[in-house]
Amino acid sequence: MPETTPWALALGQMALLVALGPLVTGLIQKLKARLQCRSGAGLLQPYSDLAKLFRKGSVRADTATSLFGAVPVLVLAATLSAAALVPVVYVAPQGSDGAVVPLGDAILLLGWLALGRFLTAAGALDAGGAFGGMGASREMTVATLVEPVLIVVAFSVAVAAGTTDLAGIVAHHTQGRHIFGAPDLLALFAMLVLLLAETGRIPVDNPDTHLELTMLHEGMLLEHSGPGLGCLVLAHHTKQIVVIALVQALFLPPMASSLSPRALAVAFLGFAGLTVVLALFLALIEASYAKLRFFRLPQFLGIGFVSAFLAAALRLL
Amino acid sequence: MTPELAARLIDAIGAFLLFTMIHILAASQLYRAIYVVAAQSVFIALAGAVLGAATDNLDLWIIAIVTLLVKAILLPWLLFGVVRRIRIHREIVSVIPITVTLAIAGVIVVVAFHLSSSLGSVTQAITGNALPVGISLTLMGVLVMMSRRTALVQMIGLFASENGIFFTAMAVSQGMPLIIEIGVILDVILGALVMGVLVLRVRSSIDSDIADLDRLRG
Amino acid sequence: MRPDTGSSLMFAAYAVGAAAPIAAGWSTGVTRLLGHLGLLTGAVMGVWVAVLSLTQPDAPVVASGPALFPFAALSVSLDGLGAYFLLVISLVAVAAALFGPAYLRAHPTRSAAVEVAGINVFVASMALVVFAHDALTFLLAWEGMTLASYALVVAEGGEGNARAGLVYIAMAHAGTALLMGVFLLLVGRAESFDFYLIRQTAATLSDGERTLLFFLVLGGLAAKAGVVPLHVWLPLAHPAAPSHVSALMSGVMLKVAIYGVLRFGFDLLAPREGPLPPSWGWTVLILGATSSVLGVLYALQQHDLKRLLAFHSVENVGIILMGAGIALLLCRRGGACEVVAAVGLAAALLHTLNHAAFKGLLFLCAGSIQVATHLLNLEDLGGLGRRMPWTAWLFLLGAVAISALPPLNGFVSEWMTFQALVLGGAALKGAEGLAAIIAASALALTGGLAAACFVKAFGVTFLGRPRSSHAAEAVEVPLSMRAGMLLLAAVCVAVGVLPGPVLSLVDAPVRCLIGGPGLGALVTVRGPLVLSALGTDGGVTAVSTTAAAALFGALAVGVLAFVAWPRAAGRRLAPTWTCGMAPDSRFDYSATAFAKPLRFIFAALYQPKRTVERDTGVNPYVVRRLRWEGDVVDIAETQLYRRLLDGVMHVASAVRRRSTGSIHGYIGYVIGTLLLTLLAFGRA
Amino acid sequence: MSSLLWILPLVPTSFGLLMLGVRDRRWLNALDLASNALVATLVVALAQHVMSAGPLRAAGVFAADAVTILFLALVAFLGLTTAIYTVGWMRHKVAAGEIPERRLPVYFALIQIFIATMLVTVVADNLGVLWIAMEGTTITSALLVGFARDRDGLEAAWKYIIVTTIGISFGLFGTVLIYAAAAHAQGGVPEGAMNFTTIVAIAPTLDPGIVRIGFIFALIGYGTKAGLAPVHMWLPDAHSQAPTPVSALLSGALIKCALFGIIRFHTIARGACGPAFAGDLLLLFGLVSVVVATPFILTQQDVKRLLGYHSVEHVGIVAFGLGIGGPLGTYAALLHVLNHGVTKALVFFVAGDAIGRCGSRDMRRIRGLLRVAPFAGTFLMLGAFSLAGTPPFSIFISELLVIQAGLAGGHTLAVALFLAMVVVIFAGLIHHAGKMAFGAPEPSVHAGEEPRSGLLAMSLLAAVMLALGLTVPVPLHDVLVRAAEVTLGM
Repeated sequence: MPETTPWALALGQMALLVALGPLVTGLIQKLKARLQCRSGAGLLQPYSDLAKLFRKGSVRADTATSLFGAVPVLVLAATLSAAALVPVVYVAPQGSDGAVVPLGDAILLLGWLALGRFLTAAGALDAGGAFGGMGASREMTVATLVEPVLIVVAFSVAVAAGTTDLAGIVAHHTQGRHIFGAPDLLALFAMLVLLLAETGRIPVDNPDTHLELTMLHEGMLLEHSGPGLGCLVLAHHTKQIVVIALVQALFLPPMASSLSPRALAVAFLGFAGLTVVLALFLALIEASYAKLRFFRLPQFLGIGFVSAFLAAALRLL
Repeated sequence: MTPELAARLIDAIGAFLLFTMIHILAASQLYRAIYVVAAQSVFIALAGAVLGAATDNLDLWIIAIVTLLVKAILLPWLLFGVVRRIRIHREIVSVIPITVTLAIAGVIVVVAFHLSSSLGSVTQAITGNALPVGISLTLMGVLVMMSRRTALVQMIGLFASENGIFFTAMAVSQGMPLIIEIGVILDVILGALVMGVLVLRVRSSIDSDIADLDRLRG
Repeated sequence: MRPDTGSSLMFAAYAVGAAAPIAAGWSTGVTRLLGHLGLLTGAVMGVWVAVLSLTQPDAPVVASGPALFPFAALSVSLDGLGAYFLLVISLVAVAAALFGPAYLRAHPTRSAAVEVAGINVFVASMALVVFAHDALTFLLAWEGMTLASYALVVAEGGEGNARAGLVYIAMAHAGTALLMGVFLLLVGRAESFDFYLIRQTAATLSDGERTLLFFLVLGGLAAKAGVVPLHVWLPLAHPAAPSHVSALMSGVMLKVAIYGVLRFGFDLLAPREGPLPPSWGWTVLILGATSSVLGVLYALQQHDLKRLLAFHSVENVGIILMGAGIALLLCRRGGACEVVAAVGLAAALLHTLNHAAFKGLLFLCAGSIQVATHLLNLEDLGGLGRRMPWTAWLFLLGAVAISALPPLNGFVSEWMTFQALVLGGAALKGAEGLAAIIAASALALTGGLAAACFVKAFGVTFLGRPRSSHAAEAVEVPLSMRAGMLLLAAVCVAVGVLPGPVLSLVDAPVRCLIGGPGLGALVTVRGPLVLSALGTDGGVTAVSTTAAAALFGALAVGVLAFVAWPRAAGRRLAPTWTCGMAPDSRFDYSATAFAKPLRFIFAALYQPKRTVERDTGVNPYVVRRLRWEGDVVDIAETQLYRRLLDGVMHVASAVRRRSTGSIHGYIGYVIGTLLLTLLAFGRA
Repeated sequence: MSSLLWILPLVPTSFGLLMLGVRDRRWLNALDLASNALVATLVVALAQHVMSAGPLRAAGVFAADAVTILFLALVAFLGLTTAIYTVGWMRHKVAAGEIPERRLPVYFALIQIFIATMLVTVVADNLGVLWIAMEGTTITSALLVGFARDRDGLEAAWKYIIVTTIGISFGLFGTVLIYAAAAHAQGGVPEGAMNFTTIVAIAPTLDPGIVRIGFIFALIGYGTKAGLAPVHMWLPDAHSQAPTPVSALLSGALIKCALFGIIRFHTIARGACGPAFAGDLLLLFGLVSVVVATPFILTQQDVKRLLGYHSVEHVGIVAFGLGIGGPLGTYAALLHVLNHGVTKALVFFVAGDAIGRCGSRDMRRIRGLLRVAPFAGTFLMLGAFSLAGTPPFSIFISELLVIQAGLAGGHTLAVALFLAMVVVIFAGLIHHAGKMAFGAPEPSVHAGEEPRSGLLAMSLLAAVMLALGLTVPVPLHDVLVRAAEVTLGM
């Protein structure tokens, strides 16, 4: 395999993530069901849901503007662009000038996710109901508390690696110059707290419920239907696996050293294994905790901020 | 008339003027205050005459006579005219108690002498301690204006203060050039006339003393 | 065409515009047209001159004006920094000139003459400030700028505007007094008003003196830039002016103050060699961080669209100052710090241009809403998206840009500011590094809050059901107004997708201020595609916004094709489900409700007060009418200004009460003064 | 040419006496304009002569050097503009019955004599003549201040005449002391000892002790007349009760003549006791005036009293400039005399109009001037901004120079306090002016037409104000430089 252009690499890894997205959700639902001593839906249930949604017709609110139709498309596009940035299995070796198209910057990735969230919230307000407004308002509030923590975590790692480019960070890890010390542990802990918030899992938001007052992310999708809803759900799954991949990239990236199929397979297995571990973590939290009251969230996310702050402090002092 | 004799005479007149000024400060009757001012003017005319004799230059004699005519006779006549026309009661009401006024007068004299003691070299040229006397006379005249309520007494205080300046001019530099001296006296008369007109106008329209009006403030 | 002939043409055009009312014989229509035509040509000339002198730095504009005053020759010159800010000023002025006539026809102020003359003089004096090469021109232009904008703020008459105008001009004048004091101290030393000589004498100042002067100047400039403790006038003055003037004031006038900070910080007061005193960088950084966070927090709770945008100007000025602060901190320290300083300064300059573009765009949108509905309170608007599609999409574009979301220009400058803060933190190490990271988290918090605020502003205004009859009958604004908005929107997209060319423009001011290789060698701009900054120890931090945007576009088209493919089941329109009740505008989430969670979380800062009146009638459980009234307190205003004002007025009235009207008092003062002076000064 | 100095004061006096016989208002206005126009042409001729052929002396009584030219120009210009303004103003007052026809001749005569005495003050070389003329101004202006014959007018007139006469008598005492010092220095034969030019020539030989006390008396004396704090208290009363043209002349011209007296004694004191003594005193009084004026300006309700206190502040600025001294400081102070005179007259005219229109002096009831009288409103805002010292108006330039001189002279603390006070006063003034100009007028206020003559006077003043703000023309610059040299006794 000659020098593959970075575009192919990015798109390939994006396709991989999109494909695995719904599977991870199915896995988490299955694990949660097992923990609650029930059999739960099949692993592939999310795929069939998506297929059903993409076939169905759609109902649009009479007050909605043309934005309502555009939101699902833009949100999915944004999330897919974010997916293209995360190195999953292979990273082109650093410093090779050639036709390196630097795509994978952490801040850009967070930017795309923020754009997705912005447009979903705007779309929710478009339908003109109380639930969309409440969902949008609460989602943006949580986002406001999450973003600074994400930045501090990313930067505490970036300061060690000397660059915020994900490929650079991964190369820093794989070339062994990085010893997994205390700052990384604290940063990882903060990242796990953020993982719960970003993917809308139990302590922050309840993904399975349709009870208006408790749902954040779901509240925004209420008015969408048919292919539009399908796009948004797919975007949610992709975002979940993108954040999981980000966690791995920042702390213990299972990267392949060369493009040979064998190395790629080994890397993929590493990625799959870590993903299962994280899924188990999420399922455990979901099964054992109840949803926090909305105004208790600042304290919960405060824990994340303090540990991220300590990570940065240990790194620098 | 030898210069030393003239100097001693001027000092005596200065002391007398100080005495009359304190008398005005403590005066409680309006008529008596006017008589005292007239007396002051007479003494200043006398000082002029003495200086004229000592340096025998004609201007000083003319000034003495003009002062006598205007300040000793014309001004008191004008003041009496105003007093009769505006029927104010005779005795003088004071804004700040007389003891305080006298204390301030004392302070003024002390400051005047303290100041002129620093002049050292120049005092011999100026006859005796005419300068401190002049300063205290002027300031005490203004003190009269500050401490008495009725407008008329303020006019009296003003004339007393101007007497003090005239005395200083005489004592310090044998009087100012003639035209200036005449011009100053002319201005004093005009000032007195205008003040008189103002006092009469207020008395006729609002029937309260002009010096009591204090609505304009802040 | 050489830049100096261009610039004289520019000022001539503004003069023609300003003189329009006289020439047009007071007929409103002609005055407006001629005036705005003058403004337009002037602004276009300004852009041309700026680009020209930025791209060919070897043809600097140097001219000395007529010797108006025997003691000071007025001299003018345009270096890299000046040219860049001239570009920013002229760009927004072009948009304002396009937007102006139609807006004023629909929303007239009291006299057309004041509108036209005012805006021309305003833009001309701002341009003159960046041209000034001596203290007197700088001060004259600076105060002229304030006066012209005051005239425009109070042009619409009415009590509210007069008070806003007063607060604005009083604080602006206090700032100018500080500036004048420092300038004249330097002029006193240099015995000449010329910047060149001032630069020489400033170089010989001791560090303590230099820092004192810098803090005095910073105080004066911060008052004009709307930095937090001194920002009180900004939300009062900007909304009071006509919208296209607010765009100029918010987008551009604050930047002239930033120009002042850069000119003094890097150029006039800088020592001949060796690093700048660290206290400068830290103060500017901390001021920037607090301004950005507090600015956006207060913006969140505003429900008047223009006040909201005004508070956002405070936030964005804060972001610019953060970039400038890091640059001040690290410049002239050699090695890695040099790289980071260049990136930080470039970030500040780029954000100046970006903010001018998207803030101008948002204010123009607010202007068109004002024209269409004569309303600006978010609680009365709603559902304008269907009735004013152009304005809606343009406002959305502006909102995405201001929230620093890719692929637009806000993201590019915020990304560079993040780079500067992180790499600066890495280079500084220790507690200082940590402080830089904290500043970065403050920037992120600001970004998050800005996104929340603009979802609220956009959603409540344009989406859902109209909340008032005016909003229901709104009609799209004429094309000329939209042209102004489209121009600025185009700038936002262009800078967002193709930052290369603009960064080459930013290179001239960076090299003019920091010297050294400038931006070229550091930010490898390979054609329009790639934008990257060298990491501190070799790692390449690169992001290609162009590539990202291209990918995003391609994916969007793909997904659109997939979704829009005609399905068998087709599409249906139906009213929103509101649990069975007849849906009307009261169901929609109002702006106050949207901001409620954040008001709850940041209650310590807001100290919210609310009063609720329940009209229950007979049955206490059936609420017939509910009246809610809430208010958020701007701490800076209440604690700082209210107290200061009341103190001064209290002392003043105490002194005034003491003066008696009696003549005896007057005479007493005369004697007392005489005696005291004699005692004090009488003896040798 | 030296006879010109004699003719100059005689013209207005003779016109004044002539006016006593004239009954018709229009004729009186015509004579008033003619007299002032003549005085203006004479001043221009005198100026050309002095600038080309150096100072002019006439019979030991009068003399004209560069400083005189400056003040003459100001008095003549203000006299002319006031005459123009009086045409419209008097027509309005007579129509409204506030001034009976029969008292017009007295009014116009008094105005002419008032201007004559001011001209003599400025042209006087002999300090005695200076004093006599100054006393003359006090007497004539006292009658003018009390012209309205209402209770407040008379109270203001009484306070004015008493306090200023006390001040002037101290001035006389100072003159006497300096004359004595001069006489002794010349060995007892005082032939020209009263003349300023001779005294300045022999200044270094004078005994510093006497001159020091004499200067203090003269400074407090003429300072009371000029309105330096803390002896300024009569000024707001007198300027607020006087008829508008008289207020303009008082604030614009008379205060400046008193400052002229202070400048004369300042030059003598510099010669005799060195620059430090006189400079520090003036600096102190200047600063005190600015500081004392601030609270009164902030909490003022009466528009004319506000302008009165503002005059106190600006006199303080001139004294501050003189106190800083040096060529630049003196240049700035003299320029400020000109600038303030012009601007203050303009604002008084506008205030007069506003009071006439809104029927009350209280600023809370004067509102919506821009709507009721657009021209007057614009002039009010222009004047207010100019008074507050913003470019492109003239006062900004002179304040800038004062500050520059102050900082160059090392008085940084004094300048800092000065700047702070100027900014506070700026806010106060714009607040008052803004409230008057904007907002809705009271229902009773009618939007009557604005008298053309008033607008002509105001636009003349505004034009000069703006012109001096943008540039200092070369001829004026030469006069100022030479005047500064004369003041510094170089």
